[in-house]
Amino acid sequence: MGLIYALNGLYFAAFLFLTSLGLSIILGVMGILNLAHGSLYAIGGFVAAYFIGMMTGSPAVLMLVTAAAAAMVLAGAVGLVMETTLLKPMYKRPLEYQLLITFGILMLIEDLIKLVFGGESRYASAPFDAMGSIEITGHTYPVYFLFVMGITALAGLFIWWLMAKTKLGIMLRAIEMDRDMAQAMGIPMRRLTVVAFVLGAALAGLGGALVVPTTPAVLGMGMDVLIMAFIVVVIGGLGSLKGTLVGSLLVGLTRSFTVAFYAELEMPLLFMIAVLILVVKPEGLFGQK
Amino acid sequence: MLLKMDKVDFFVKKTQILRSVSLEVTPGEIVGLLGRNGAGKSSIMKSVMGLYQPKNGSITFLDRDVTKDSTRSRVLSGLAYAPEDSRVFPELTVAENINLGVWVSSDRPQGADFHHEQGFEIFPKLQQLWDRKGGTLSGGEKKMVAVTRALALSPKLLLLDESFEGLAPLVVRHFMDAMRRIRGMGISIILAASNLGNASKVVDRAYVVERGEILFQGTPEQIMADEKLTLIVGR
Amino acid sequence: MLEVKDVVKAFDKSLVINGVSFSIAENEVVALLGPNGAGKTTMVNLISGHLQPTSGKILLNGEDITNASPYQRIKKGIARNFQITHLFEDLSVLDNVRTCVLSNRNQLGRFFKPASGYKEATEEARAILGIFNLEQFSDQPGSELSEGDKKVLDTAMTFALKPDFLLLDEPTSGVATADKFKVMDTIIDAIGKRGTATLIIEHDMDIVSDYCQRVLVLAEGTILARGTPQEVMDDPRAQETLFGVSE
Amino acid sequence: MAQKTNRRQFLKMAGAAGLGAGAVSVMGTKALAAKKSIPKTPIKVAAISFLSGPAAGPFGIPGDNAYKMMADVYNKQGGILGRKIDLISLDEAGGAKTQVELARKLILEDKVDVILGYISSGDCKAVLPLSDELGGLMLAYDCGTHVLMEGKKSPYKTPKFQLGFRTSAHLGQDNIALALAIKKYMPDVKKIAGINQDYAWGRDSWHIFELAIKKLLPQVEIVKTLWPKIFTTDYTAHISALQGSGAQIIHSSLWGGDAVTFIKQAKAAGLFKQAKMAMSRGEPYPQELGAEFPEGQFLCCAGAHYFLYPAWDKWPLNKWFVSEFKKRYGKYPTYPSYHAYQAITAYKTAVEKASSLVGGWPTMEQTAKAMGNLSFETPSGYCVINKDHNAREDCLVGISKMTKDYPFPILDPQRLEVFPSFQVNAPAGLTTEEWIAGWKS
Amino acid sequence: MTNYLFSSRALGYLLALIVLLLLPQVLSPYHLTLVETGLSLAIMALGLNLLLRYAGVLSFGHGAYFAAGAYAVGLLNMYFPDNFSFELAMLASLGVSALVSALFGFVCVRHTRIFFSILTLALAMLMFAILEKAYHFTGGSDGIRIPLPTFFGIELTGMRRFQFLVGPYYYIVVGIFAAATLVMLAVVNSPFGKALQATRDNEVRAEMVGIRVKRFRWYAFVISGTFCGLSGGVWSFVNGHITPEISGWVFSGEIVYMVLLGGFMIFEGPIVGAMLFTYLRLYAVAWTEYWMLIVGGTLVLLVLLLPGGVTGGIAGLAARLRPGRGGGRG
Repeated sequence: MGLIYALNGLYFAAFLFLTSLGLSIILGVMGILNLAHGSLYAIGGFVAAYFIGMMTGSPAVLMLVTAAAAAMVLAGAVGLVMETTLLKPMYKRPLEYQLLITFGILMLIEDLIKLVFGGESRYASAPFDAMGSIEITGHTYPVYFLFVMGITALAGLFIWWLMAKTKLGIMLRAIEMDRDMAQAMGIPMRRLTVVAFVLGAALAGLGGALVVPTTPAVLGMGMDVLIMAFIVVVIGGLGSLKGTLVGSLLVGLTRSFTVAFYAELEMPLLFMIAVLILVVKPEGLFGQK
Repeated sequence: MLLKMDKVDFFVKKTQILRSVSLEVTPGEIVGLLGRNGAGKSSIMKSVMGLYQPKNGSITFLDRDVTKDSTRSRVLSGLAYAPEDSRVFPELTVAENINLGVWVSSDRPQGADFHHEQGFEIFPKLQQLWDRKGGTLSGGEKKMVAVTRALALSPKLLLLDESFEGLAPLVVRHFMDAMRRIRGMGISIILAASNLGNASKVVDRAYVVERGEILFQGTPEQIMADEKLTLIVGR
Repeated sequence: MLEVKDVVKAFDKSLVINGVSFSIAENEVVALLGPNGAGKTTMVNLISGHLQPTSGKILLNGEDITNASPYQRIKKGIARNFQITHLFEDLSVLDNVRTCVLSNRNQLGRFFKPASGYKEATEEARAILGIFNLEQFSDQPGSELSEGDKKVLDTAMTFALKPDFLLLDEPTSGVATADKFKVMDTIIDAIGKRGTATLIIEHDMDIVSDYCQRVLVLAEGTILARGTPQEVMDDPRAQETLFGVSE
Repeated sequence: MAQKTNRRQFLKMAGAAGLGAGAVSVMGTKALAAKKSIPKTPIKVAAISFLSGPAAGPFGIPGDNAYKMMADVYNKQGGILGRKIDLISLDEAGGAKTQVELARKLILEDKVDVILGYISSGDCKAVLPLSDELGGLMLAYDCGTHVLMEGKKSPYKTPKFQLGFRTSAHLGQDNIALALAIKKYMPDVKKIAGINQDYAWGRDSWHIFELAIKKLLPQVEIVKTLWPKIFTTDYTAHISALQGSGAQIIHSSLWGGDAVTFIKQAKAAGLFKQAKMAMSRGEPYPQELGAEFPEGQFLCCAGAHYFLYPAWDKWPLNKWFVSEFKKRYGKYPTYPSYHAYQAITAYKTAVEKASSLVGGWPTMEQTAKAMGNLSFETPSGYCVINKDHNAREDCLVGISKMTKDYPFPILDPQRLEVFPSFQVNAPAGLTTEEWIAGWKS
Repeated sequence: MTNYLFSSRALGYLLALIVLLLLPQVLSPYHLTLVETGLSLAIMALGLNLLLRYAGVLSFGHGAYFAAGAYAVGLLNMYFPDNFSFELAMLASLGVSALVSALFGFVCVRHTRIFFSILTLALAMLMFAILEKAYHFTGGSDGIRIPLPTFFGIELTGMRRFQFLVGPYYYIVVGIFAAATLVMLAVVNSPFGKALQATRDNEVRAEMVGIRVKRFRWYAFVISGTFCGLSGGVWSFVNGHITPEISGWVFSGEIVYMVLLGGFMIFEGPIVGAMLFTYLRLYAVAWTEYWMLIVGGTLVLLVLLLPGGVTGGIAGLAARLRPGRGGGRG
């Protein structure tokens, strides 16, 4: 049973990591806490549910790949429009404007989703069902969860590779470390900022796409995820990828074992951890001041 | 004329930092910018780089008015800057720091033409440091990386802010050699320094800056001959 | 008034201040000179309490304040400014000074009566503005003054704390050359009226020789020379440190 | 063609129902009614449901759809006493704060004739007192809290609100009915666990269920109570905890996406190999999940609201309602749609009854009086509004079973348990808790 | 100064107060309740602005203190129904919110910028989690009903709640609002207020002139939180029912929205904002199910086009019409 609890914790951690990664990248590179991040995730969810619904009968992996690609493209596109039109004028503005405009965008996207997809919940569990379950130490475990963990690991590795090894990633990190010097070096700030934002938005979309086979896409689905992602990023450290990973694991495993042994504390404990870390180390476990 | 600054005024909010600053650099020159801390040397350099936007006056580079250009387009047209505090990216390796310059300059129409060997020639020690993280370097090593990183942008004019400060005498000599070698590559230099001492050995000409104004321009010998100026910039 | 006794300050293993002693008497204006990196800023921070000395003592009016916090030192009568002007830019010039006066009177924690209702403090603040020739700007926000006036206001604020000992870090930096004497005249006049002991960090020898009675030359953490401005200017060792080549 | 006949049949039937309701003294008041004139202006009916947020899909929109459908049908039929229904659909958004403000606006400024609304118990509790405060007629249509119309101690004064009603039964009956069904089908059950959302709805549901089951089956041990946060997307941790507890029955009041997500993940983890669900409002989810929905689970219908019950041959109104709804919206109606039907029809019936008594267009108070003791036909049978202004309904518990007729499990027609309303609802004046405590098991 | 009381601002206030007191003669009872809501929320907006405008830190979690005040009233009624008097309720909301904000504030004021905002937001979420989780104690998500209290021993049994709301309570709200506004005006102009602005303008200098920056910011936090608590207490009677949503981050964001809508650079801006927001939000919800497009769109346009808020825009316009004279100072 312990193994299963750990697996559950890992799965939740994977889900959190995937949904908070984009938030973390945007916070790191741009210094903006994007309250509309959850809405981008919701876009991903609705788009993926739509595509999976269209492809009934196709092989599970094909459905998922198409849905995830479509979700990433659309969430990325919305991110692109959002960044270039609404956020661009905000970088030089004080914090309150940055926070409030993303708050406004959050409301706009919520209603736009309703306009486009209607208010009904969208179910897209075909890939989840098709993958079935396997036995792990005598316990049944859904294959899809393992699949999500795998995809998350791949996505994490990809982002690590991108940030550590590629020209693009190294430039993004340079911006994150020292904005002024990056500008003085002639690094194309504008273009890279857009790229980072679109990347973050696409990751949110991917998170939404991978979640709809397990839970229906519903209006307002982004709000709760935003809070969870927010907790992870706060715990891990603003803008730190390593911190996001550690934060996800901490939250995921804590929750899994709390539910198993002292269920009443499930949510309060998470908030308490977050607040405690903020009090002791406000920049988060791996954040830089 | 490589660079021409004409009557540049710069303000932070309502405080005037630069007062009608004019200066010129011709190809192949090493020009000194001498003055105390806070005299306005860094502000002049940042104005040239487009990091500061002057209120009045113009900046011409390679006979083109660049006053309104972005920093990036100035970098691509041949300006590069190594700031006073080096500002080496702490989490990037030396190689990555320098490669940033190569990558940016590869966006120029003529592409990048800097090779790591050129850097090693100027600062042989870089070879040993190549895979170290920027944050782990000593002050002098950081300055080497900062200069090489700027060189990697394949500039025509290099702005070096306080490149000698805080260096041991031996290293200073090394840097002076490096500067002569850089000039040998056909790159002009503006060198900011808080005293004439070391700078006098490499600069062809110098401007004395005080309170955001250019007090004087001339050869190091002329400056040394003027008692009032030596009080400001040392001998 | 202020006495610094054998103060040593080490960061990690490097000694930045290495056994410095001096004292400044009432009504005295002393300049602290030294090349970049000589330890001037460290010295200032040690006196203002932002750093604690590794060893040695600092006395104010005979009282040992070595372990006092910056806040306690302010309350005991040490005031300082910074090389870069630090004003309350959005407050009026009057409020800039009045806040300092009220702070000195321990009236800042009062919530209800408007600051303008504190008549004595307001009159005192106006008087200080008068001394510093700033009264015509009373109602303008601090941000709208010229650089010279900002420097003067900066000093006026320090002055409003009625310090026994005043630390002025480059009171004319950033001021146009043409205005520097005017600014210094105002400041030194005002100080003279109260007779405060003053330490000025300065590099402009014009100012040092015109306004300071004594000079301390700091180099590599020790006092290299001391005396009147003229004596120091004539001291070859001081000359070399201050104007010479560092190689 | 077939649909048309259905509607015609229905219209006849609905007319008959109206007559039946007003039959008390139709003859006597007819002359009076003719004298008083009825205004020709439309009736303003505000329908408030969640149209945004996670409750919109499972409740708000099915409810709102039924409102729209019924307003349309009644209007084609000539409206209520000849007045057309002008339906205003509004979003139950912004929490109790906004809903209080909105209700004030609707009653005082827009002067609507009636408010039909509210899914959230918090909103009902906040808004319903406004009915008497402001003098507006309010029909709570879906919110489940059992304390809405009850006092703190028995006996309490009825009705709590003169102008406030609830036209569907509260969560007490769902959970009591579930307990009764469990007693019937699994009398030897030993271990029961609960998974309910960590807010008032989940807490109240479990509270009543626990009271009832302990009374009915004293040997039962509660082995685990889990309180996941509302709108959780990952139940793996909870499912493992339930598996570890050895529970045979798992009580749950999960709804909407949460219910679907939980069932789906629990099935994949093999939870149903060892335990059965007892879902207090599980009726909509087989349709949402399709063939994936496990068989053999206890599902309660928030009353007797089920698209196959009462059987179509015996109760044509259900057949008509289901077909009409399916035709318009492509889905079978779920219990929120039935609840909406009850609200709008309760209003129509009460107005007609009052009018038949007093003539002309009845005042709000007269309508309320008429509604205070009203029985009317619904697609689910008879709905009775008691003197405590709370509706009483029979309650249906079924067991899911796959058949060849539908692409999702239906409630096994052989094992439909319908508990009459007196068996699952506390009588007016008695709190649900005290009522259960007084059972002789 | 002696002319302080007779300044044009004082005249304006007197005029505004007279208008408020005469409103029941011209406005329908319904609009009166909305004005009442707006006025009670304005107290909170003023409180938030003490931190935003005068201390220079942005709280994205002030719903927590509003909720503290409202729940103090609610719990008082729940556990001491026999002593449920208005004066006790107000004291409770002031006391509890002061206590909570003192506790939370102590942690928050050690930080500035985004860290401050994030910490306040996280603490508001904690408050929300507690209120909802402590179902047995607070009624959880269903909230608590707030009945009519007694007033200094006067029972209101004969009065319908609504009569009371648009009758005597309206004047009570106006009175409390006016008092709160004057107190806040006094605070921002007091030596403390000036010192607070000094810490905002230049923290380093403020320390150098003997201002204890963190302690003063903490005082400001407590004052601000207590204003929110008072606002929550007053509002709880207007609304008649309280739920934990008022401590959530969305409501906290709406408070910031109000302040920016009205304009945070001008002292009276938040009051205007609270009033406008109350109307905007309600009429959007009442007009369309796509109300979020309206409320969110307004916010986006506001941030992009009118960063000074409504009062800032008017002041800017006025300044343009009268060249040579600056706009009002906060």
